[in-house]
Amino acid sequence: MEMTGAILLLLASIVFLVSALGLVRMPDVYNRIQTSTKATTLGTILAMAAVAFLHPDWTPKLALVVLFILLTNPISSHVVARAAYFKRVKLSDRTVEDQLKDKLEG
Amino acid sequence: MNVKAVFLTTIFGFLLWLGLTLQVDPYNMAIGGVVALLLGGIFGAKSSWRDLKLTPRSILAVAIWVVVLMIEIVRSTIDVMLRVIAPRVRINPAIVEVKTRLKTKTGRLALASSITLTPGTLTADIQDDRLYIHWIDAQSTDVDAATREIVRKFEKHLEVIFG
Amino acid sequence: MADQIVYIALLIIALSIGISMFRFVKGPSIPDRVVAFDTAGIISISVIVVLAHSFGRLIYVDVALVYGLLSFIGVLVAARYLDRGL
Amino acid sequence: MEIFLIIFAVLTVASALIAVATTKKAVSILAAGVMGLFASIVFIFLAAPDVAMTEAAIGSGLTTFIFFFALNRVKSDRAQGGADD
Repeated sequence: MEMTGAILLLLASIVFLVSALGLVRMPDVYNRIQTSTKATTLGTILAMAAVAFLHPDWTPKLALVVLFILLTNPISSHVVARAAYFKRVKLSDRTVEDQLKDKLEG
Repeated sequence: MNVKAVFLTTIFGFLLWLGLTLQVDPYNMAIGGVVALLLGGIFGAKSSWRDLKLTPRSILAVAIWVVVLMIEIVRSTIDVMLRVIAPRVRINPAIVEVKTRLKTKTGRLALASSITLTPGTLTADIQDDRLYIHWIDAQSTDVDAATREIVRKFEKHLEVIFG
Repeated sequence: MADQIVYIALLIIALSIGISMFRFVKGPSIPDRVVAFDTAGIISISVIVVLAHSFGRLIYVDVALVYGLLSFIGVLVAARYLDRGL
Repeated sequence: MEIFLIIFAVLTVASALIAVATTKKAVSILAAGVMGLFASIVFIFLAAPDVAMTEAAIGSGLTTFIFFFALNRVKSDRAQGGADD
């Protein structure tokens, strides 16, 4: 029981580490948002599951934390992406196509 | 119509109260129930819950949607992690346009949030029934093909839930 | 054994907060910094919950709940300011 | 566990220094928010959950909101242009 929780926590920490690395390595804001949101969501779920294994009587409150993360995390990344786009932060050179620009100008 | 929204708001508030206090004695539950009923009566009728359908089929669809979402979160995170770790970052980003058949605001919000949590896609803007999606590895920039690829797997469940 | 693994995991999580702070310092644009702020906040929630486990007190999880909701509001306000003003 | 207290204390001081040293106002406000975040973790290490909760609510949530609100007002009074820095 304890070992399961500890190993889940180690997995969560690796997911967090990769999300932070993605924040540094990606070329533009939009790709950074991609890596950070997805990885932190799964990382938080894994960490809460780990602590729920370590303390089974805390499970309802940890489930509430997961619920809040699932509700707020996509919205905050959506809002930041929108703000970045309308502030005209440049897309990286490797971007293939931008249909939103065509829509706004055309 | 309104009774359903009030009922769902009350139930949600009561469960929130139980989760936050973690005590199951009658006194605590009575307080939580009264406050939840009061708040549900005042705010429930105009809340987003009224977009939800309450039939056996839609409850089943909620369960399926949650399972699909969980699988997609795990898949997307592993996919994105592999892209980050690769020696030269493997990306092919594009902003593509997709269409949705959902009518209600809450349904579109749920769809946009689900898309943001799935493999390499991020909703950047919504204008009426068009969603603009930043796709980390764009396979096709055609509207219909992108819609098939990204939207369909959630939309068919959300359509049952929100109508 | 389990305690040592939790210790190592906490060390890795602290390292990832440090890396995301690097992006906060470097910039270059303000949305970059908002993303770094958001990431650091969400990772901190897990730090707080793991600390609640190692001190063995449930009350610390409440701090994590409050933190999760309020850092979301901070990001929302910052993005709204950038977008079209409050 | 002492090492984590030291790490987060150093991060708190570092983000406070960023808030003071930077020339852009929005970055300064965000750095103050990050400082509130790390300060609340330090308070948890010092076994003060109530102070940590207050610091999270006031230092990171409310202060960010009020500062951005005030900055927006100042900008729109001074010029009708966009908020660039």
